[in-house]
Amino acid sequence: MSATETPQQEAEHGHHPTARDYVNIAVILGILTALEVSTYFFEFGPLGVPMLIVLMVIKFLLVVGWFMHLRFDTKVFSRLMYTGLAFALVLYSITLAALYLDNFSAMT
Amino acid sequence: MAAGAHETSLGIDHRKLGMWTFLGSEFLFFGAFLATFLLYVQTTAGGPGVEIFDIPFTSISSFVLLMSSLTMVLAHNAHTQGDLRRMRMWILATAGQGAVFLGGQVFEFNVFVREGLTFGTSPFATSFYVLTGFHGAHVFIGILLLLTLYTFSLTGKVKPNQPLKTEMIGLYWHFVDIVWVVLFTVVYLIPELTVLD
Amino acid sequence: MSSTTATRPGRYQRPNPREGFISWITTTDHKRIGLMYFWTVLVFFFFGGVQSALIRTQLAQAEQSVLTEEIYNQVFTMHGITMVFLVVMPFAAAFFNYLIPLMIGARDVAFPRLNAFSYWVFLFAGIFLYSSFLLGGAPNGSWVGYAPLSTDAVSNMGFYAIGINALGISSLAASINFIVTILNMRAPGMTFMRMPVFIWMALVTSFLLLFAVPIISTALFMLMFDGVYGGQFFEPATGGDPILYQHLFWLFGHPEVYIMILPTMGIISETLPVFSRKPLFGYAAVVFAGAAIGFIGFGVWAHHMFTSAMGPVARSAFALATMFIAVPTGIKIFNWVFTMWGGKLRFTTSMLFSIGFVSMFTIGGLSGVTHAIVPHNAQQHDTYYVVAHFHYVLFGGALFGLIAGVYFWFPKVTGRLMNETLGKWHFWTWLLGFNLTFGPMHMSGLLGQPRRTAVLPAELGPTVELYNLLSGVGLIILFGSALVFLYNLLASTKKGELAGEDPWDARTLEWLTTSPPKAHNWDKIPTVTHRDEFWHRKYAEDEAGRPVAVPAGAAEDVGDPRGDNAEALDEHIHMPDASYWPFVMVLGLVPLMYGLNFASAPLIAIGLLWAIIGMYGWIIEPLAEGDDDDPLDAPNPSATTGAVTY
Amino acid sequence: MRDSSAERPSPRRRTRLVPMAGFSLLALLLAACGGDATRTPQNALNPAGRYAQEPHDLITIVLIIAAVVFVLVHFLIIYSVVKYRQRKDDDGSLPVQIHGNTRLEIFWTIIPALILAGIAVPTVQMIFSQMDEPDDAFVVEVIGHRWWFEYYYPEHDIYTANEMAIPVGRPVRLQMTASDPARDPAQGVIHSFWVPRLAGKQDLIPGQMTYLNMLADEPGRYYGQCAEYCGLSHANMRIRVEALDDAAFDAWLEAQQAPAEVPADELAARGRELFGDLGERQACAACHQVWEGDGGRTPGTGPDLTHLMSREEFAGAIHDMTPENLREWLRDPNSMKSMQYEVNGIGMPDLDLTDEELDALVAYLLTLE
Repeated sequence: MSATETPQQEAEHGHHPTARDYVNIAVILGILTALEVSTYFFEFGPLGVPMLIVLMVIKFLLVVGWFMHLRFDTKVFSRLMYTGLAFALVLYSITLAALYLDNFSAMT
Repeated sequence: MAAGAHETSLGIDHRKLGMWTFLGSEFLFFGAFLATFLLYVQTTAGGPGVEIFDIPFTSISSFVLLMSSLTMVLAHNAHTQGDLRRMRMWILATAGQGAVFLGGQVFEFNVFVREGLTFGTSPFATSFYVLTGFHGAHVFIGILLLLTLYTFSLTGKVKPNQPLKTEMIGLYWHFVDIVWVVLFTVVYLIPELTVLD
Repeated sequence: MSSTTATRPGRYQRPNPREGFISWITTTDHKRIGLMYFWTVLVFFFFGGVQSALIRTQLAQAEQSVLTEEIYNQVFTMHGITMVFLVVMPFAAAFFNYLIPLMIGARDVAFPRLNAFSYWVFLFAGIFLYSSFLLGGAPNGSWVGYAPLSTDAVSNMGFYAIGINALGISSLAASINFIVTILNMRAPGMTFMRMPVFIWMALVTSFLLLFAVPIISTALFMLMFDGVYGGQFFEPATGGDPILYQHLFWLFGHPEVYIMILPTMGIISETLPVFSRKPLFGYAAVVFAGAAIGFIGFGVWAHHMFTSAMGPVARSAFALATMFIAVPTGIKIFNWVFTMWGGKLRFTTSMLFSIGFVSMFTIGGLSGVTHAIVPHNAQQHDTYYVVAHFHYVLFGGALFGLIAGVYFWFPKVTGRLMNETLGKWHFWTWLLGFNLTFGPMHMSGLLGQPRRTAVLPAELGPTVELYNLLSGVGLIILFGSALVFLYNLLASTKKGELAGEDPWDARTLEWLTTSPPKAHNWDKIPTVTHRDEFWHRKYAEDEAGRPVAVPAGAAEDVGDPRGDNAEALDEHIHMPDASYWPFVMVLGLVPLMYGLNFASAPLIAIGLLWAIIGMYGWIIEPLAEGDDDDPLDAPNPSATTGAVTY
Repeated sequence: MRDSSAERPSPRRRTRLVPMAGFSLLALLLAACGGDATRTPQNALNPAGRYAQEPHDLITIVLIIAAVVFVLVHFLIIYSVVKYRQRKDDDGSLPVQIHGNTRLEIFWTIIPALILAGIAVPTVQMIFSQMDEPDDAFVVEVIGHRWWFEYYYPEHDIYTANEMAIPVGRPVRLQMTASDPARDPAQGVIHSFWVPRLAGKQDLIPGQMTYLNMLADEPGRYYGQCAEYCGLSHANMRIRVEALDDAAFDAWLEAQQAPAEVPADELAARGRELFGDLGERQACAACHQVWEGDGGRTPGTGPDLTHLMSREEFAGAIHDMTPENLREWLRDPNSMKSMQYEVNGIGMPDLDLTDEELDALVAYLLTLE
């Protein structure tokens, strides 16, 4: 608990990316998007879905980490965001699992 | 909170902490609609299903929205350097790209409705429109915020030494963007691969 | 005091009235907002009580129909909605508002105008819900609003979907506000493990709201889209799954149970130590148990759906999770009991209600465990046994504790004590009436009486009539008891015995300032060096743990907020100004809500436009202490000493 | 953290007293409510077959444990209140400030967890055993309508309403779903089938199938009602289950399978005519089936009336099957039961029948034995 009691220093004055960094990230994002869209045009077989999910996660982390400064900001923000994200993932996964796999219709 | 920020218990500005708290809860909001969409992705009641999606078209508007995050962060970068002129330019670019995305969505909805996918056609249709519609509403609010920021930076309500205001709106904008990163993959691309085969 | 409007030039002046009607409309003072919550809750509590009286009258005899089915269904639906969303939740919000800043040594909450906004949304959403009685009938789909019944137009559940969603906005705004306040505005030295348990529980409750409200919001949106706009979310004809609604509702609904009970657990954890004259037994355990309850509380929702279309695997998994949430609850109960153990108990009314809470809540908790016995849950579910259970938790639990809090903090708020004789009458009649009303329901439920039925069938009559009669008698006693309480409140406010600043020999920070507190709470923000800071300023412990009084004045150096230079300090404290805008903005919500309910585009447009204009007014209006990011603009830089500046 | 163990009362002193108190309290409670089956036909505490008996046995154990915990906690509360009250001659000094005790915390974390784990094992076993499909089950389909239950016997092609006959001693497997007058799942809402003495309740979901096992050990009549709030007349949606021994059950099946006879009596014949044709007004036959042997039985939107007089109650099993009641029901159905025909198309419409028509229709209905 007391670990969240971060004093001010870390919060504002970490390493700050430059405009050039941002452009680089955007270029990577563009390439990843192109890769994603390519699944529509080319056949990737069973690799398609895992690849899309990995690409999505990477894009997510890039935007969150760099554009939203989560990499450089206080950990409190990361905790808030990832708590919400984790809650959403876990709760809705269980809900979908219960609806898909373990209701009466699924049993018959 | 320039003076105040350093006196808060966590050393963080209230508003930024509040914004992140809010964004944390937004995951639960979009998550529920997304889960609903996943549940109903094949429940088309005889109406159109995912084959109706125009992937190349949506890819372009998705790309535009993604790039608006770049201009947004550049606007913030300019504001931190006190350069309001460049900040305004990037803000307008961001709002413009948001508007392009939104226009694309309106166009897409119109096409779908003409092809027989109305709001009440099927659970698939309703969940699709509500999920992407709520995202569109978030984009719309984002554009309003950006234009407000633009105007206030002209009138002097937003000053060169207040980059936090741009940063806050940026956080919201990027959040809307990452939601679309997820939606684009889960709503459009993955069903296109799995459901259609 | 609040502050220097006159000295600042600007196009917009913020209002700054200190008394009269306008001062309440425009207030951003957390204490005034807390009081407004409190009195509004009493009004809604009265409505909810009248509804319960109607229900009891109807069921007093078998095959009786004082009310038609139509009216009865509206009445029990509104009773549930009222008690959950318009009484227990905002009752807790009243305490949060009034006490959080005082207990953590802050001058206000982090976002005072947002705080006012929360209250006004709550008020207008409540009025919106009740206006349904005049506009074609109140919602009659029960408070859980299961689809597809609730998507039927005759169920009037549009009011429910939209009204509760608005209340959700209020709760979400409040929860963000309180989270930021607690995380960010604690007095110097108040580390997490020095926070009062009440603050801890407020924090956990706020996080529960933060993550649960968006879920119910989606469920209610879906209900609204299906019911008013032809959506197909829960429409079986096109393949929609009604069970989805139940999942989403209870994903919120179960955390909601803890949202209602945790604030009370916090209150009890403050009152029991004070009146036992001992610190809380196992502070860390109570705090962690509270957090664990909040966390596990998210994982047990489907135990409300054991008779729904769930298979055996899901039933088993949720049964296990449900059982184990009893463990942290048990930890709390034992810690409260052992707080009294070895103390010197003073049986003030507040203490009586606190002990009553522990006792009644234990019953509710134990009957809760029996719900997890899934095979038998199929017998109990939707019977009066369940009604008995959750009234023991929410009435015997939450309300007992909240009333304990009223008696405890009344002198803080008014500077006067509540009448103890009347208080004891109140307690004993309340306890008797409560048990007489809800105790027999355990039996009538096990004997087979379902809830939400407008008629007590003849086949069931002879079996359960006696229990229903007892419940009716109990309710009459409760009504009398509530009158005693109301009279005591009103009379004591006017001419109660003067309390002084520390009538209970209390432990926490809020008693360090004047009663009632000044608008800015503290002349000088206290520095915290201990858990139970105030107590430690009065006493020290010797090596055996025996307390020794600290000589008067010895603690002054820690920073006494009641210093003689208060007048001088006053000038430099800048409190947030009052503002019309939260109220104005919420007025826009009214056409919006009706517009959504009646699918009227013009009303929706007016509402949205109004709200947006309100928002701009909110943004543009000048801040009391200058612009936040701009120290140059602040009229007096030295003023920011520990002050709220937003 | 100071150890307060020195002041704790020895737990051994209580152990024998507490369960005894718990047992006697509970025995009293249960004895008071089991009771006379005829007086309490809808009583979950008086199970009449394994699907109600097993949960009842399990909950009895759990309630005893709960009673023990209740007594323990309240013993502690009352003991503290009495022993540690501030006395009149108090010297004003403060008690020793005890902050907690880690061993105690661990103790009251682990013990309840163990007890709960102990309860969890039989609970999970029983969840599965109660839901498993029995081998030689007799299948009945249940369809929940607003606001009555319809029963279909697939093996025998029998439709009936409100009253259900089952064989004694043989598990009954209910296949359940919900629908509404127009047989349109779009109009369906969730109901719940509950006959407490035979089994716990199970919801009926429109558009989905759910299952419930029931067993009656003894012949007799078992009552129940819809237990999931389903709108206006939810309270008037009752269930009667008639458990018949083999001979009686076979006779019942045979009688129900027979087609309705065309009445010879003149008045009743006139009633039969009206049943099929009311001119401008909606005919009874538009919603209700009286099967006279042509083709298969197809359900109408309302209850099947082929053997109406074999049932003792009608309208969701809330009214006795008397000529007077039937006549009143036909004359002004809403006065007998709240329905939503005008707004929602649910229930029985008011057909504006003349006295003469009423007489004829009632006479006809009385012939449907």
